[in-house]
Amino acid sequence: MSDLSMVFEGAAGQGVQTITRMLLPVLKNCGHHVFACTEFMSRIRGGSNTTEIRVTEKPRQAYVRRIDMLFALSPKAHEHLDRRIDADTLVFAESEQCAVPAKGNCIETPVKALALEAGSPVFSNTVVAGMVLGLLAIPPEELDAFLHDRFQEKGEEIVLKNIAAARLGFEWGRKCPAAGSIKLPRIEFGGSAAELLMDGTAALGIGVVAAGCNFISSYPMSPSTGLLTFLAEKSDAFGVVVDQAEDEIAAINAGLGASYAGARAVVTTSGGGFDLMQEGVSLAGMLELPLVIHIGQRPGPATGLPTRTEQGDFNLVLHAGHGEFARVVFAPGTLEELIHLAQRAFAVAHRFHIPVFLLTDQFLLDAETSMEAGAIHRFPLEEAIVETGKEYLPYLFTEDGLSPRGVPGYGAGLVRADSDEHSEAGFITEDFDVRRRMVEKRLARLGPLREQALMPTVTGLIDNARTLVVGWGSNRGVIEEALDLLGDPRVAGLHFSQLFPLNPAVASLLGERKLIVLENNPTGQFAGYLAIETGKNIAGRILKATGEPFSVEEVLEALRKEVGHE
Amino acid sequence: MSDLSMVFEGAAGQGVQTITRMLLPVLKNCGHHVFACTEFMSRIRGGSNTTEIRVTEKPRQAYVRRIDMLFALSPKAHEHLDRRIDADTLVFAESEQCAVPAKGNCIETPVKALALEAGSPVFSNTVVAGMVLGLLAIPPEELDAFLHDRFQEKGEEIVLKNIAAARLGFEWGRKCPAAGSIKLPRIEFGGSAAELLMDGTAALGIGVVAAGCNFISSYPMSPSTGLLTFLAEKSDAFGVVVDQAEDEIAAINAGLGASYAGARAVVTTSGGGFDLMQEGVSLAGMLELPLVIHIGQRPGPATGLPTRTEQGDFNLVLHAGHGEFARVVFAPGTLEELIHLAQRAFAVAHRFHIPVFLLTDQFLLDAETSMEAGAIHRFPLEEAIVETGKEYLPYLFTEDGLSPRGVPGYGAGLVRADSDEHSEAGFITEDFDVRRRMVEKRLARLGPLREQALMPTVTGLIDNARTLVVGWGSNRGVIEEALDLLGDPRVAGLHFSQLFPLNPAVASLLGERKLIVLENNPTGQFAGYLAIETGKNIAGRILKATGEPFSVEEVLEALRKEVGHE
Amino acid sequence: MSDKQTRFDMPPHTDVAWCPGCGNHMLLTAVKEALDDLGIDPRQLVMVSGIGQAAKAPQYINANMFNGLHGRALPAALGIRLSNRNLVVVVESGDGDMYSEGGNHFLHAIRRNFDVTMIIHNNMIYGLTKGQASPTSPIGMRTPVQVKGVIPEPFNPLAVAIALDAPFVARAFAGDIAQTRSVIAEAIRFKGCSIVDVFQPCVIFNKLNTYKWFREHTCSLPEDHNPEDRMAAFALAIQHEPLPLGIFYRNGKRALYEDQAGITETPLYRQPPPGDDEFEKLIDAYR
Amino acid sequence: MSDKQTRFDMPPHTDVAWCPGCGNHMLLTAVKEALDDLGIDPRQLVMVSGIGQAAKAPQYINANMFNGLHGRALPAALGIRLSNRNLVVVVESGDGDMYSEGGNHFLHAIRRNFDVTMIIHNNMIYGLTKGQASPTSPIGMRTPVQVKGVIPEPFNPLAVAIALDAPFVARAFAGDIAQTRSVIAEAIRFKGCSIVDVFQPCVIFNKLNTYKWFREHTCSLPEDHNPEDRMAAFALAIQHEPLPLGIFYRNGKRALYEDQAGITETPLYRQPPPGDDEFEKLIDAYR
Ligand SMILES: Cc1ncc(C[n+]2csc(CCOP(=O)(O)OP(=O)(O)O)c2C)c(N)n1
Ligand SMILES: Cc1ncc(C[n+]2csc(CCOP(=O)(O)OP(=O)(O)O)c2C)c(N)n1
Ligand code: SF4
Ligand code: SF4
Ligand SMILES: [Mg+2]
Ligand SMILES: [Mg+2]
Repeated sequence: MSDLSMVFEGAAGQGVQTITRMLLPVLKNCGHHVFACTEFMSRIRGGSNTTEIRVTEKPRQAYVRRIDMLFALSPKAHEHLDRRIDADTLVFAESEQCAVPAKGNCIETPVKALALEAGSPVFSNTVVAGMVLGLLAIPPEELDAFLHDRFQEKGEEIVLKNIAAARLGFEWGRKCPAAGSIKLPRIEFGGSAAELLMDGTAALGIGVVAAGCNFISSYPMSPSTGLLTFLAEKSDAFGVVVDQAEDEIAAINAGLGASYAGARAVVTTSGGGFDLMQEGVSLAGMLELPLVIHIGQRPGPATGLPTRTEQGDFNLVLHAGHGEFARVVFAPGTLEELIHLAQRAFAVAHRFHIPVFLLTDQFLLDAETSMEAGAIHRFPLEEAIVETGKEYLPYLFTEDGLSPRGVPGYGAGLVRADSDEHSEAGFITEDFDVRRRMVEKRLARLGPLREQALMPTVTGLIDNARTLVVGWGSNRGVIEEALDLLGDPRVAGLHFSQLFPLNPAVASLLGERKLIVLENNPTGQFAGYLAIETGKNIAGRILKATGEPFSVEEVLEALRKEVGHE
Repeated sequence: MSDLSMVFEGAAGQGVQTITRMLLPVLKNCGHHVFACTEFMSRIRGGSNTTEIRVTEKPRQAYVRRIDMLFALSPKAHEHLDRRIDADTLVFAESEQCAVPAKGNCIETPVKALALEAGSPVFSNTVVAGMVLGLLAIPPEELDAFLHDRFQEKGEEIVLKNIAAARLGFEWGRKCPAAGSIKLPRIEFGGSAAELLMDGTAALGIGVVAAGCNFISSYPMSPSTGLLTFLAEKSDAFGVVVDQAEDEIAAINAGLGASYAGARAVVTTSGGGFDLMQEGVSLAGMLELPLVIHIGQRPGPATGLPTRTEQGDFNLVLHAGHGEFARVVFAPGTLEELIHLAQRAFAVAHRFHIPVFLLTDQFLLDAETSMEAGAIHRFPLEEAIVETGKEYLPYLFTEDGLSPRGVPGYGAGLVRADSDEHSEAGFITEDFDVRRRMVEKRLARLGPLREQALMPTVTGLIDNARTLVVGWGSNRGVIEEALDLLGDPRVAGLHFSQLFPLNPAVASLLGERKLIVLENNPTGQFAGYLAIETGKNIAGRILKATGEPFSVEEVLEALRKEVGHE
Repeated sequence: MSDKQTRFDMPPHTDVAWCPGCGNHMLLTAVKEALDDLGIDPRQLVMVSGIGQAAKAPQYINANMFNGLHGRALPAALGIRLSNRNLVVVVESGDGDMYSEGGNHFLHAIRRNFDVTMIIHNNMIYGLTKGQASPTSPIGMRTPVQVKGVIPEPFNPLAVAIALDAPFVARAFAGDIAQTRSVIAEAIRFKGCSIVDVFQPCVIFNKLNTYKWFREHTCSLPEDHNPEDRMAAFALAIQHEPLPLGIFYRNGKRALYEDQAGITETPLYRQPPPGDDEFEKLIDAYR
Repeated sequence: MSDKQTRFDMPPHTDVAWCPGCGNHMLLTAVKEALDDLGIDPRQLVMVSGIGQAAKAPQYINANMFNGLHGRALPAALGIRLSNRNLVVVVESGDGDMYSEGGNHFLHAIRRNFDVTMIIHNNMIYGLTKGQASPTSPIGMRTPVQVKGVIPEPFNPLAVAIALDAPFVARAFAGDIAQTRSVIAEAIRFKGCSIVDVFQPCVIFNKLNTYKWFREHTCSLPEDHNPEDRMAAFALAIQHEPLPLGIFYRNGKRALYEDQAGITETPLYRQPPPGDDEFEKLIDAYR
């Protein structure tokens, strides 16, 4: 087996995430590539949530529909996962806890009994983790350190009981007749590729901290709150000012006030909260203030499906805020890209004095993956603040439209920022000529922004390809894997992690190839934009809007259809 | 002379609008076509504002840069109007009040002296109106009725003094040596074309009232406040509930609450206020509630130029609100279209249960024009509310995606509206399949909306034309007039008053002609959209972003350049 | 939880997404019973809410529902009432929803004094988004965002409402269903803007303000409290320890917005559009 | 208007867009003189405002300026203060700006208690948009939108501020430059969130609340008023006739947000980014 998919199902509050939290480091430390993704309901208790863990031969960052091993821990498991269970799925479930699914290869699994044997039903998750280790023939000692760390607060007794629970699970797993049929993938040479393990939110947070971010004001909103929490946790260590705003309008205006005063500011939100920030985006454009805006996308309209995933906010950010001014939109596709593009977002925002968007989504933010430490880079910070002179003009006309950036209290000058159309000094004006020049000033930077725009990443051999599968944001992993499985040299992939502006070289890269755009929204927003910008025809769109991520299987199937492999 | 252009300049608060208010009905009643437009600063007193009155042989709805007669009443006139004064301009000014412009044909004009002669400087505006009548050889009695109506509140004495002031002005004008050089345009046969006289805001208001609108909640914002004021004034006569909201967010949510309860609701705002409404737009999409949203455009970003004009909000409304759902965007080009499209906006919103946008701008809303009463139509109202049965499902799946619309309190059923993804009954759901179908339901109506979309209006003979000048919204008048003056049969005009969705027949109407798009924004927003939707290439863009309307002269010049007449 | 059946009950087996033990369950019971006590017809009732755990309440009540945007229940309620004043409009939402995202509407709804009852599930926490501070969270409370503890002064909805001369201001504790039910019934009966802030334990995220804590830190209003005495009401509203429960303030003198604004009994959906003659008259003004 | 020269004066011939006779001119004088009295360095002062006639005030003061969005002065001021606590931050804006569009921020700025002075030009009208009702317009006032007269209860900023335990709450009348200047100086000197609501006649759109009206309907606070007495302050704040002027309430006990949030003296623009070693440590946690 080159690819093992395990799914852990449970009600909200049952803590099945602890199982994955136990298993992922163990698997990673054994030298495996691991990837996990999560889907959950908008409730705190009850319902049916799952986490999928993939152990793979090659690094993968995608969701598969197929389940090799399912631990079904809630009564709703069957109903929720029916579509994903097939005859090959090993279903571990306890008939007492959970209606055993009709399909699949069911194995009666005494989770509760063993937990009780260890002392209490609260040990259930640890029992399951032990079972998995037993089934996969991984030494149970690998778990001990984790159990120590996690439970030491609660006292030595609890730690020991957890260790005992894990051992009970392990023994059961080891002896389970199914054990023989589950094989872990081969470990890559050296077995140390996977040094780091983190989730998308942490990757984003690391990038933001690396960028020297020192201010966040935001209002909680799934799935974007993680960045606020991350920075709050790191606030002392990294000197980040953290303010929970009363609403999103306050958040972005506080961010802009901070930016005006010289902070490196970020705000985080999701589509609905971002709607409320749009006037602030327009203000950033007018005042020429750097600001990084993170949008964790989720399915709309309105409240929609608050805990699920979609890529529906591209058009929204592209045109957010009334009036015209320059902006940049990034959409990282992997956790590495999250770290890198968060840094780039700050660099671009501060070099060009503009709002810069980071588009992620629930799938990417909650995805957990192992990665090479060497693949993570820190980019040097550019400092762009000048000491003002007595005659400082915050909106000085210059050739490239960028005026030296002063901040209040630093230098002999005064810094005036005015949301009305303004003179070079920052005062309100109604002079038509100044107006015209200011409009041009605010747009002129799109020239260099285009030239410096990131090119898309190619998967496969583009020179031979007659078809290009185009994706953006969180779909990088699923496209790469599907193309790998498709193994058709006539088809290559192209992943955009910068969506706006596009590099002028993109058009020639696309050439005359057939373009298939894949995105997780109902109309193909980026496809439409790519067509205008490059003048190319989009031959096909692979779209989705159910709230679920694309699975490798469905993409493969869709590609087969598109390229006629059926 | 087939076209006379008079400009009245004065400081804010000086009341020069009274002059146009006196003259326009007089001119109209003489059988002339009149058009007036206004530009003013964002202040209540001081500065330099102007109104232009055009008396034209043919009906015209456009601004001309040329000034035949200028009454310069404030000290800032020269500075403000320098660009528009040429050797042919007759400048009427009083050296005591106003620095006499260097250029132009200056005529010392004793406004203050005559006003004092009539009793007080407050009669200045009446004196000027009288002067104009004298210069144009229109009997001064034509003014008397107006002066009666306007001043009767203040007593008979004031009325008589105003009449006297008008006579003094008239006498001066009649005797003025310049009088001979000013000729009024020929009056069309019958002389009664111009039955009505109103401004854009009134036209919009009339359309909204005609549409059966009975609810408005809005927050003041130039240039959109006029609709709120219009409906407030008519609230008793037409049973319109009027609520001044605490902010724009409240306004749109109140509008949606009202719509849910069965009202025919409108909200009015401008770009910045609309930014704040976007989450509400998304809610309208999700709840499938009809709502008409009027946006009086003004130059952004941020506060921008609050009292000036621009067409910068097309992209904004096209993508407003997170998530995807159907919408319609209208942009009336004349006062007649304002009346008709306001009605159509309500009809479409209520037929399809969607938000519908009416895009206007300061230029159009403040423009005043004479028009034929016969050209104004009232469209019948469709009623779409059903009495609910016991098993009423507000989001019932149907073939065309439209569910019968019930309202609370009417029928045996319950009406549940949920901003979360919901079941047919309106309850929160996370069922992926229901989600998919609901997304499709909300978008399906775009099919019929496209089929029913208004086709653009053609100016000239399109069959012979090799070039098409495309415009939208308030630029209809200026394009029509410029094409008329250009008089080139190879060039025709196309005016879109429905911007989204486009009728599928538009592409073939465009054919292979060279397309020049004219719009008052810095990047050509509609041009970009037209290109994607029709797959056509846009050969040229005539753009502007100074805060001023396009003038006939500059459009003519630009067209000459584009079609090689230079 | 009481087992009384009400006409506002949902079918059995309705999936309620709240956690077991949450104060919301009791508050829901109190609301349904209060509505039942008043003999309201479910078809004439609109339950309006924003987004949050509390805001799900209308999903579990057999009535019309407008479950709108986070923080925006009140403007929607206003639009509904002004369009049809025969409807009973009850807003039920959370402390974050009503006092943070919706703070501005809270002020201006009270200023208007239209007939609405606000029931605020005050659990002093953001439940649905997993435990950040709400405007009513106590100073010092630690959360994943407030890592050093909450800093701002808790929002005092009663004091602010009394400062705005809200005509009906009350507080209840969800743990006491009977009293909550009677306060809510009074509030709904009251013609005008009535506010009932209800202490509601969140058993998952708020480990400070538990059932026990509320029992220990609340008391009844003094027996002799005169709810028409605004100063006394204010003094009790700013009292910290213990926190009184009951009807703090009543002002029967404020005019009803609907009456002042000339809202008639005819719902807007029944209002005939202007006739052609009326339309002609409108146009005539521009001749 | 006084002719005192201050270091906050703009060059002569600066075009001031306010109407002749407007109360804004006097208030501007009072503000500049108060700033001058305090010996503040214009380069260390940021004047923050929203949009409106009042909100133009910073355009006429020789200092740094953040003239942001309508209603959003306070969050911007917060961002500025938290990024550089050496700056003196003064918010100057209108009654519509601060109490209507910005009402939510008014509540939550007070809750935080960061060091900011709010000067609200309360002309009881929307000036810049030509005369619609503001939240403080008196009941019954007719405007082009409020054709039947204003219905809602006027917003009482002082009572609400005191209900929120705002630590410095005052009212002044622009017609009295000397007193306004001294109250504003006190407010700026106060470390924390201070609110000065200033009655400001709009000579164009508000024909009710004229200079004369304000003179006839205001009085000084009672000599013996103790501003630390919250109940007394509240009683005076809800007093209608006459309307007292002066410092209603002071609460020196509230902690400063900046201190609680650990904001250091080093402005954020000077703060070095994390070193490579710190960055390594951050990553290490994920090994
Ligand atoms: C505009 C917007 N911002 C943020 C959110 C995310 N959100 C949903 S509920 C909620 C807060 C819930 O707190 P509360 O109102 O106290 O309700 P509770 O869950 O505690 O009952 C937030 C911030 C949202 N849905 N919409
Ligand atoms: C989001 C937004 N909504 C509305 C406006 C329009 N607007 C500008 S100033 C103003 C009100 C001004 O009133 P106030 O704050 O009292 O100031 P004043 O002019 O009376 O001094 C309004 C509604 C705006 N600029 N932005
Ligand atoms: S999270 Fe808290 S408020 Fe929400 S349902 Fe659970 S206990 Fe109740
Ligand atoms: S409109 Fe009123 S507030 Fe504005 S400047 Fe004129 S007098 Fe002052
Ligand atoms: Mg809460
Ligand atoms: Mg005001």
